[in-house]
Parts: sequence; C-alpha cells; structure tokens
Amino acid sequence: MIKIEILAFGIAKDIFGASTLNVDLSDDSSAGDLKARLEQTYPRLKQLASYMVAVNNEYAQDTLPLTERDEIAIIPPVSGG
Amino acid sequence: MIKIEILAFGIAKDIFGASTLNVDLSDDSSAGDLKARLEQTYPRLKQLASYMVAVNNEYAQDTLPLTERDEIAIIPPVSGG
Amino acid sequence: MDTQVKILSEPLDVGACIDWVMSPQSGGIDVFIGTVRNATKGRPVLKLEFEAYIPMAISEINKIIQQTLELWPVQKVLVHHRIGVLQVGEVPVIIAVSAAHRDAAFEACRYIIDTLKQTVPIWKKEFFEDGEVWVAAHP
Amino acid sequence: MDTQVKILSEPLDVGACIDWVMSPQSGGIDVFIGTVRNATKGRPVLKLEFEAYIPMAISEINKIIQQTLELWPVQKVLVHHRIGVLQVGEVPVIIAVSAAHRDAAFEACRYIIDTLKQTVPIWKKEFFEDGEVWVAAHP
Repeated sequence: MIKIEILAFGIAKDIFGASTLNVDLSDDSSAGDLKARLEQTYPRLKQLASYMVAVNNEYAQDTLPLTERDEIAIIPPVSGG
Repeated sequence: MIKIEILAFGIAKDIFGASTLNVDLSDDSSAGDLKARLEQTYPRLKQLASYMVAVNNEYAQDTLPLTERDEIAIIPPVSGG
Repeated sequence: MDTQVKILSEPLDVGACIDWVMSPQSGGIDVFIGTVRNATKGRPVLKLEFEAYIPMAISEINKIIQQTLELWPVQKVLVHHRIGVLQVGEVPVIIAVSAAHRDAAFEACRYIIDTLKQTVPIWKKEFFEDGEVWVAAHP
Repeated sequence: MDTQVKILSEPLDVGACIDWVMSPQSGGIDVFIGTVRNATKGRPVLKLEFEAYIPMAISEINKIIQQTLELWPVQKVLVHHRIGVLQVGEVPVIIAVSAAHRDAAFEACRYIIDTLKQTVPIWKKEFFEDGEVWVAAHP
C-alpha cells in the first residue's frame, strides 16, 4: 500500500472540502487508478468539463505509476489570464 | 495661370532644397500636370520608389484639378512607425 | 537573462514590465494586458479571485516561452500573472515581448496568452451579486 | 471620446497611454510600442529623425482608426507618434487598443501599425556613422 498526499486547486478544493487530501492506494497504482478512486468518493469530479492529474509539476498520463515521493495535484479546467 | 504653393516633406524637401515651393501652372492644371512639371525641374523625383500629391490633406488622383486655394503637398514614400 | 516569469500577489507594474523587455536590438514590443471586466455575458462581475499552483504554473509558462523562442525570433519575453482578489479594472496578467521586427512580437505575444489560458494551472473565480463560479470548471 | 491621436515632439508616455485605454468594459489591452533599433541590416544606427505632415498625418490615422472600429469590436484606441530626433531605445510610436475580448485588441492593434506604416505621411531618416538616409525613399 502507498500513502499519497494530493494537492487540490480551484473547484477541486471545493469538491474535496480541503486543499490537501491523504489517500491510501494499493502498490503499483497509476494516475488513472487515483482518478477512479477519487471519482468514487467525490462523484462531482465527473461533472467537471475535464480534470488532470499532475505529478511532480507535469501533466500525467493515466498510465503513469505513482510513488509516495511524488508531488501529486488535481488540476481542474484552468482559467488563468 | 494659377500660382500654387507646395509643401515638401522628407526626401522631397532635400530634392527641392526647400520646404515650400511656389509654382506657376496654367489654368485647369491637375495633380498629374504638377508632377510632370516638377519632374522636369527636379528629375531626382523620378528616382523615388513612388511619390504622391496630397490636396487638402487627402491623397489626390492625377486627374484632380488644382486651385490656388488648395493646400498642396508632395508626399514621398512614407516610413513612420 | 532574456525571459522573466513571475506569479505575484501584489499589483502588477506595467511600466516596469515594458522597461524590462526593451533593448537596443529591439524594434518593436507587443504587450498584452489582461484587465478585469465588469461583466461576463451581461452579468455584472463584482470581483475576481485567482489561484495558482505556483511551481507548476511557472514551469508551464516557461515551457510556453521555450516553444515561443523556437517559433519566432524574439528577444525578451516577460510573463507576470497576479493571484488573489482583483477588483474590476485591475490587471491579472501582463505579457510583453520584444523583437527586432514587429510581426514576431505580435505573434509570439498572442501565442503565449492563448496557450497560457489553455495549459497553465491558474484558476479564476468570478464573484457575482448572487453567487460565485470557478470559470470553465463545468461544460 | 473613445479615440485619441497625437503627434508629439516630447517623449511619449507609455503608462499614460495604457491608462487612457483602460476601461471597466475591457477584458484585454494590446499595446504596440515601436523602439529605435541600434542597427538596420547590420549597419549601426546612431539616431533617427521623424518628420510628419501633421494635419494630414492626424487625418490619415483617424481614417485607419475608423476602419478599425468598423472591422473589430474594440473600445478605446490610442495612437501617439513622436517626431524630431530620437536616440536608440526611444519610442517613436505607441498604439494601444482595449476590447472586451483579446482577439479584437490584437488584430486591431496590428492592423493599425501595419496600415500606419503604409499610408500616414510621416518620414524617418536614419543616421549612420557615414551618412544618412530617408527610409524607403528609393527602390
């Protein structure tokens, strides 16, 4: 099992009711597995126009494996500028 | 005969050696007639990339008749900005 | 150093940004200044709040600037983005680009703001009289 | 009054120009700032001199702005052009355009500078170490 901390921004912070979230995932979990787990607990995520997982400040593919040392963030649709 | 005063700018001022020029033209002369007359006296005008006559702050067609009351200017290729 | 990227909580300084990109080699500077509009689709906006995932936002802006430097012969590129609460008329973003020739400055500046709005992790919340909305969050 | 055109002998004030085009209705401002480059085709430029046929230049700039207002939904448009002797790094022209949406601001600003360079009776003389040239005068 791996323990990961997730940073939340924008509407994701509202959906989680928190700016960080600690989640336990089984070993060899990927970014896609994290999304599936979060969507189970927070179904409002599925109503977003889209959202991405960022790992170590880079947008991650769903297949990217996660480790406890990664900085992981949930990135809802951006709207800067 | 009409007496017109011509304003000169940019390289036209250098070609005429003056910033204004008084020219006598026959009655019913047009902007094109003025250009022909000036090119006779100042053949360097013909070496310009192009040049226009402006009458009362508007670019003039060669056919435009000139009067003594007009404000007439020689406009060599512009290069502002 | 020919690029400068900052995410700031204080008001942005347009004059300082423009001074920074000027250089004796440049013939033209294009500057885009975002401003907080008083309405969205006819609905009055009271204020905006911007939030950023700062390290990733800086990294993504730097990626955009690197792409820009590959695509156009520009000289200096500056991107400043503000975060926090902004009132109507205030400036959330300044993008300034200098180049020897103006076409490159215009095209690079527009590319940067267009791409920034698509990829950089910064979020804007609009406050209306009767509620607040994270912009673009929902379809 | 939503447009401002000036031909000035004093240094242009970029900050004042930008402040002038800002408005609560605008979401974006595009600003083009011309600057005197230190070289033309590799030949060092010492200084520039700009001359204008002022009343006609103002009239032609106003025509361009009227075309712009018909072509794009822009809010405020400012064009300031300097005349006289300018040193390297100084600013001969500022064009600032505000609009509700940035595309209009970018396109209008670029149209104005491109057209100004083609039609407005202003002339630039470049001073080199070994001579001076009226720009664009000869083929």
